[in-house]
Amino acid sequence: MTVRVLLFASYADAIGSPELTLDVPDGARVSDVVERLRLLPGADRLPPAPLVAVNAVYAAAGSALAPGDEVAIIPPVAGG
Amino acid sequence: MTVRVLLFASYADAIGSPELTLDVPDGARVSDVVERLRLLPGADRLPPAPLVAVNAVYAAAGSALAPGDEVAIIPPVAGG
Amino acid sequence: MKDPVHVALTHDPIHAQELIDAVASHSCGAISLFLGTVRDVNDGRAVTGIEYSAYVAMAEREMRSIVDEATQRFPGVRLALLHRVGRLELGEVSVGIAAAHPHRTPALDAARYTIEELKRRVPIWKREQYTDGTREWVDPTARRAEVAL
Amino acid sequence: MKDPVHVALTHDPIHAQELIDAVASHSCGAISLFLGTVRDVNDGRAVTGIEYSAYVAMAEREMRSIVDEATQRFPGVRLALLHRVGRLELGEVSVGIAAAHPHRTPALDAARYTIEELKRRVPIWKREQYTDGTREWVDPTARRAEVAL
Repeated sequence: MTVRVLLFASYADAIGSPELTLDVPDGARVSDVVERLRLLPGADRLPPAPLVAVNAVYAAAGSALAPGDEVAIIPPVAGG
Repeated sequence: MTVRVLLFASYADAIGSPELTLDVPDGARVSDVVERLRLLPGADRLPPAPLVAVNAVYAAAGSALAPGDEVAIIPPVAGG
Repeated sequence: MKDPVHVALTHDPIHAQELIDAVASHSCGAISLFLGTVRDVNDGRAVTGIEYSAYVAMAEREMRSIVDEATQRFPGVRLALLHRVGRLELGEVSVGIAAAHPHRTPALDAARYTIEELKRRVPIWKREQYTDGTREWVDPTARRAEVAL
Repeated sequence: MKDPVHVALTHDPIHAQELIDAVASHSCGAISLFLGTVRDVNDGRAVTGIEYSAYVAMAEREMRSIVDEATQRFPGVRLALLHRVGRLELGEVSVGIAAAHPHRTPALDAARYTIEELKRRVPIWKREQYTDGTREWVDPTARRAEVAL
């Protein structure tokens, strides 16, 4: 199945893109997407356990994904 | 000696005047002025121990007064 | 910030932006503003307006003391404090406090400190006017006693 | 108060009076306003401006959640929350919160709750620009770790 990955701020700079489409096995979890991202150049600048949101809601590493999900890797927030 | 007494809000309404001049013995204290006020018509509406300020500073009942002092009887404050 | 202008009693309407401009600074990342306004109901009675009066010299003196104390408690804070006197209609601002600080917590704490101390000790009084035409001086101590029953 | 208008990210300048007007009501006797502004120094470095970006859909969703939570915690509170995105100059308002309530304590508490939660979880990021021409994404967690050493 295909998921859409969003990257922001320092993470987008590290990976070199704000958005990717990834093919992952059916039944893949959030942690599987993060591990796939680690194979990309620049991904060494991601922390060991980045915050993740699925479809705009914070999600645990073990959350199961569905086709077409929007998986956002969330750098430390700095609003205000 | 003479002191100037200021009355505000409900106390001014009770006594019927915002300002009085009182003759008190030399060495009089705040409590002496309050006792003198109690002789006035309407003074039954003053509480047993009203707050008092002397020359615009809160003062204890035992504070000594000097000629010309401004003695203000302060109703419960309600600013804001 | 010119102190005599920004700690004062005033007969004129209080404007939020003027308070903010009085304390804003490029060195400050946070501004906390508090406004007290005339409410349409108090203690269950329908209010049409409030008349504020003060022991002017002492009120301004206490207001300056409070601002000085807040500045000591929250070093680096920039404060403005205005209180209205005279007749106010529903919704009008009776008191305005602005506190600016490099960081948010002291800005928030300083604004809160200032309104709490003002209510505790600044010699200002208010007479509420009610829809039935009567008016009464507000005594917060009497009200607290009733609530305690 | 029209909710979609008053909980939002915006590219436009944030005006204090608009936030106040959005929450003011004759039933409310207290308004607490919080403004975050661009500061000229951060972590000892001279800042010339900040560029804010956000995961827009999620940020607005979290902002609405925070306002809903605050409304539950402080029943009767009326809240407005705006956060700016894009390039901001020194002194400009990055975030504005207004909380109105019949009484002052819930108004003050609700404004504080909202800014604390916003800083904790709303996906907004800022890149500071420094006088030496460099720019850097701000990582509050890294900074906190350094402070803890």
